[in-house]
Amino acid sequence: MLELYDGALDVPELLKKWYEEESRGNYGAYIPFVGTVRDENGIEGLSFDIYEPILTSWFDAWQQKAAGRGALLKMAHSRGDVLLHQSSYIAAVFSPKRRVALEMIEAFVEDFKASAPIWKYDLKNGERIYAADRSTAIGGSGLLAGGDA
Amino acid sequence: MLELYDGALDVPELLKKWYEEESRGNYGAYIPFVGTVRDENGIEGLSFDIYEPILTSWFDAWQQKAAGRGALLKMAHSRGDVLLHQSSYIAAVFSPKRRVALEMIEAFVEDFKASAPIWKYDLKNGERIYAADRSTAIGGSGLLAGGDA
Amino acid sequence: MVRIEFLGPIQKPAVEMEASTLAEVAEALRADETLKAWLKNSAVAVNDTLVSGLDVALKDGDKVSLLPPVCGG
Amino acid sequence: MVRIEFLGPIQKPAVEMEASTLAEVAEALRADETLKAWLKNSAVAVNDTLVSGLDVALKDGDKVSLLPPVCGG
Repeated sequence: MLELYDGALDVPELLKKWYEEESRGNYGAYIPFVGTVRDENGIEGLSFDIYEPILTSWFDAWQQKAAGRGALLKMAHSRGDVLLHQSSYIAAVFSPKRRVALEMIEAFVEDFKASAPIWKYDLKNGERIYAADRSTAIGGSGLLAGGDA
Repeated sequence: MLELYDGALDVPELLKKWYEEESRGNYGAYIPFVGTVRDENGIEGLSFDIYEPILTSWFDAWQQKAAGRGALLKMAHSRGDVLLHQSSYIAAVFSPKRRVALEMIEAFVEDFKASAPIWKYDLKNGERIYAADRSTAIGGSGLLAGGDA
Repeated sequence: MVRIEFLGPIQKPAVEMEASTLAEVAEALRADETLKAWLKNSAVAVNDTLVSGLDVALKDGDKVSLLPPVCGG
Repeated sequence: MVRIEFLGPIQKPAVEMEASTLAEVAEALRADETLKAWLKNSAVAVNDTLVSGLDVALKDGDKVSLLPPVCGG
């Protein structure tokens, strides 16, 4: 349910595959969220590092939460370089009910942004520059810095 | 941007077509909502009537609202019969920003449910039965009934 | 003449009548017992624009539509 | 020996050290000036589970990971 790919995602193919995989699941609502690299700040693209063990446990915890509401989550993300107008991220929820699906896609995507162990870099002038200003410290950060944190 | 089809929608094809149509639009987020006919209450499927002139003006008003936030909407809906596990509805938002896209898909889908001039029928034992109990009176209904409304 | 259309599940053929305001249309339709429930839960459009009051002036060729409760999706 | 891994943009090779609690690891890492900013904004996992206190006991072969600010999507 969590799929990692080197480079850009094949969005039409993944959206189709997931739709067909769940076509007999009796889900009334399917909401994918697709994230695409925008042409801004003079970048040539983005690049991603992923720490898979913690991403997997984070995703599994969300999958359990979804199951408690009768829903199902799928997610795909790119590793490495993704160029302008290519896509690096798809999250999707399947749910019997519309309301659950709408609430869950929002909560899932926001928590993903705040917690998923993925690091983003701008590709600019051939360099790979950590996107520090757009990154979010995971809850509880600073533990090792001690009292002067 | 508003597409009506006789019978079930080809979901993978529409999701792909829309993604490709906007691939150079510099939208960072694409969120489709797909509605699929659930096997429940012993139905064989659903059937839809659409009043196109008012659906079109309702959709155009939403498109303008989306444009004011830099976003774009697309929608497809079925006319006539749609069988179990087939899909009858797709709404999608494209937006530069994630937050706008998440907020807009929810508001658009909810207003669609409350206001779009589409009538749903259960297909059951070969009959076409108006889904009165799941239907919502449009705002301002009862005008012609007068004081005893 | 004004044309009255009954949309979706109302399943009634359109009718034509003389009327110079929506209030006159309302009065005429209230005489039809089979429409009683639909009048209570239907919205009304004049020439495909939803209206919220009965004091709408009508002219020859105008179209009045009754929209019963909806459920798309 | 405990292994310390620095994830993502920290760009520092893993180190191994003797330590019986996370507090001892913290003390050792604070001595490294190049890590000062990262210690302030990184979360910590022991054997791939995020932890919220320094009183975590460590044993031979344990893995401590530093996770700097994230931005997936």
